[in-house]
Amino acid sequence: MQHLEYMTAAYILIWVAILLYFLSLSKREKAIWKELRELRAALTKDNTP
Amino acid sequence: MPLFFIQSLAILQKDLKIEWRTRERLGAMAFFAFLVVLIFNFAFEPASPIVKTAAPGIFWIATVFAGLLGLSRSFAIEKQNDCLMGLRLTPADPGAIFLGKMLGNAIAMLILAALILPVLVVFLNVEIAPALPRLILPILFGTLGFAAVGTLFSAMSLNTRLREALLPMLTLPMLVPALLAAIESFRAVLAGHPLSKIADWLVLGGAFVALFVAACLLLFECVLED
Amino acid sequence: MHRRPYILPFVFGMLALIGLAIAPYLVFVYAGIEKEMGLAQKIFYYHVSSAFAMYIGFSLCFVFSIRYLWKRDKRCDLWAACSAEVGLLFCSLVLLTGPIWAKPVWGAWWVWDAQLTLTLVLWLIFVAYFMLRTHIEDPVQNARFRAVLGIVGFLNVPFIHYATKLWRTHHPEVVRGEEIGLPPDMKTAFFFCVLTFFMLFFALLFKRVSVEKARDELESLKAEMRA
Amino acid sequence: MDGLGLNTLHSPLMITSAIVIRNLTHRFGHFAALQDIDLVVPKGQTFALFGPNGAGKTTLLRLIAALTRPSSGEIWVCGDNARRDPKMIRKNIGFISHHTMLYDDLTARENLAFYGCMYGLQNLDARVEEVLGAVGLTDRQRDRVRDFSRGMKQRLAIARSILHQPSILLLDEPFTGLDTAAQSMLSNLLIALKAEERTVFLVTHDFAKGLALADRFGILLRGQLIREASTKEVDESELRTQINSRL
Repeated sequence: MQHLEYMTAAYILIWVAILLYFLSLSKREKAIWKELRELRAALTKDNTP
Repeated sequence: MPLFFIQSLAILQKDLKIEWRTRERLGAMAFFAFLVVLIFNFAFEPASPIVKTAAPGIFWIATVFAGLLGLSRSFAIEKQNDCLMGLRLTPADPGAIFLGKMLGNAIAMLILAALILPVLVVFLNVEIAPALPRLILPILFGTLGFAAVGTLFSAMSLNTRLREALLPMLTLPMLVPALLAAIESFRAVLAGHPLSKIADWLVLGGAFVALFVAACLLLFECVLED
Repeated sequence: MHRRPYILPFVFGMLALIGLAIAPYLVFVYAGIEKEMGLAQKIFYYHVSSAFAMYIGFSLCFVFSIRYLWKRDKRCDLWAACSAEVGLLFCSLVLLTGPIWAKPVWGAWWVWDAQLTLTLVLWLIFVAYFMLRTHIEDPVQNARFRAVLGIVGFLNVPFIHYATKLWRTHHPEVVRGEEIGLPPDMKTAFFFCVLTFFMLFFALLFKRVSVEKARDELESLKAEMRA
Repeated sequence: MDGLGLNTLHSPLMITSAIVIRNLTHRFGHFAALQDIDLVVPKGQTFALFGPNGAGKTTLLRLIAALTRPSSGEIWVCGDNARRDPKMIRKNIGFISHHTMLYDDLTARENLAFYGCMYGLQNLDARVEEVLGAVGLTDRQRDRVRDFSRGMKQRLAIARSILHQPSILLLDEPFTGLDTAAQSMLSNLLIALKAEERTVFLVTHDFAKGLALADRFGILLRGQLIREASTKEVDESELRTQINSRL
């Protein structure tokens, strides 16, 4: 099994990088949606009374 | 002559006139280039053969970095008193403005190159005289390519924060093909090869100039508008 | 609310997940081990697939940039920036896996072969693209300048490619020609990986776009509240 | 839209109007600098636009000069659409702002000759001579602009703006920073332009000057045109109270 360490390193690197990117996107999206919901709620509260 | 060229020539003439009267840009550029060559000398052992093989690289590094210094000044003239707005208020084609500015920068670079060559001869002990006629084309393509890319990006970085830092960051990666062509053909010519030997590089350099001038003529409108 | 953007990322995401689940089997088990390079050769499947994804990203950026300058539609700019970002991710992966492949095969971490040099220059150009994004305040000017950079940068690709190739001919070229004559088992694995990365690219792109759209909506809502 | 006949170049509105603005909105990102502006300035009239700082006056002026593309809505200047024929509009427009737009290291004459060339003027020398005479700089024409006083620079800037005989003159706060000689010169110029049936669009916060010179006026507040009327209908103090009450 020649060069096993190089192969493992490369594959782990790729998977981790893509996973991290995806997770950071999800995190950002969640934060934005949360803020959007709060803002909308605040807006409707202002308008109703 | 079509109005387009009359207008670019008017801009070129104006830039040269201002440069001649103030002499601030070219002076700073030449001094900076001289310093670069000097510092490179200290980086190598005195009289080592490495210096000779590195000469083309040193020449272009000095030209390009001094050129970047001059480029940021090129549109600074237009920024004073908001002259750029005055230019944009005229019906002149943005491409004509680009061409005039680019030619002005190219001429400044050519003068700079002409000043660096003797410095190279004296400090690096490189024999340039016999290769001089064959050097014209590589230097011309290199400076024109640089001027085209540099003029585009110096107009862009005009309104940005970090102006001085952004200009090289935008320009240098874009310049890679032109610089490779310029350095490699310079090296081959110094080594005594005829122009036919470096035809590939010359074609590349020429095509690069053609592409960027054409692209900038079309795109400069988007850079100027606000 | 648009429905489509929420279905597309899901579909592509699922396809990418399925692909990513099957690909390791094809790469590690099904495809044989190359005699000279050993297991290091297996890096090639994902390395080259990443390169393909990178090119898709940068060409999409090119197309959307042209369309933006043509139509001045803010959405085109959004798509251009997002494709550039995902393209840059895959570009970084190519640059990271390149040395890991080069070290065991050629004995040096970095080889100045044409393809890798081109990728490095492209990486620099698109990093500058994002520098520009953060350093111009006027959003319309920002979009215009980035579009110009996206177009010019992409047009430059053939020149960089040709230049780096010419430059390398001075030295014995490190050919990757072996890739062309792949045995059938490796070919199957390779094409499957390319397809998977294609799906992965679009899944990430759609996700990225939906984030950006939500952010845009948030900004306009905030601006509305301020007014 | 069709009812107004805006789609045909030869409609009466287009022929008699210097500037037509319809449903104009301009945004910077998410911030609306101008909102739903509708405005018609007839040919030969002087129009004064008042408003506090940051109301969008300069933005409107830049949009009329086709320097900026509107986010939505349309602008026609002398029948040319700002989106489609910005070049045609630029030929018809002179612009004076508080920046002189002059090159300090060129002489007065060189500055004008350069701009004349950019406008593609015929008989350039004669025209430059004429304009220099009009602003009283003939004997200083070979001196560099750098050595000029502020007032002389402004006079040269005025010369630059009327060099190509524009049918519309746009002025952005023209009276600020002018010495009295240049101020009266500018006022005389505006009156002379009116006699020549040229249109003047004036942005200023100087109510007295604006009302004295203009036929009609508008008030721009937070990107909206809140009033547009003839100058005969108002006096200065009324305008002042109206703006202050809305702020």
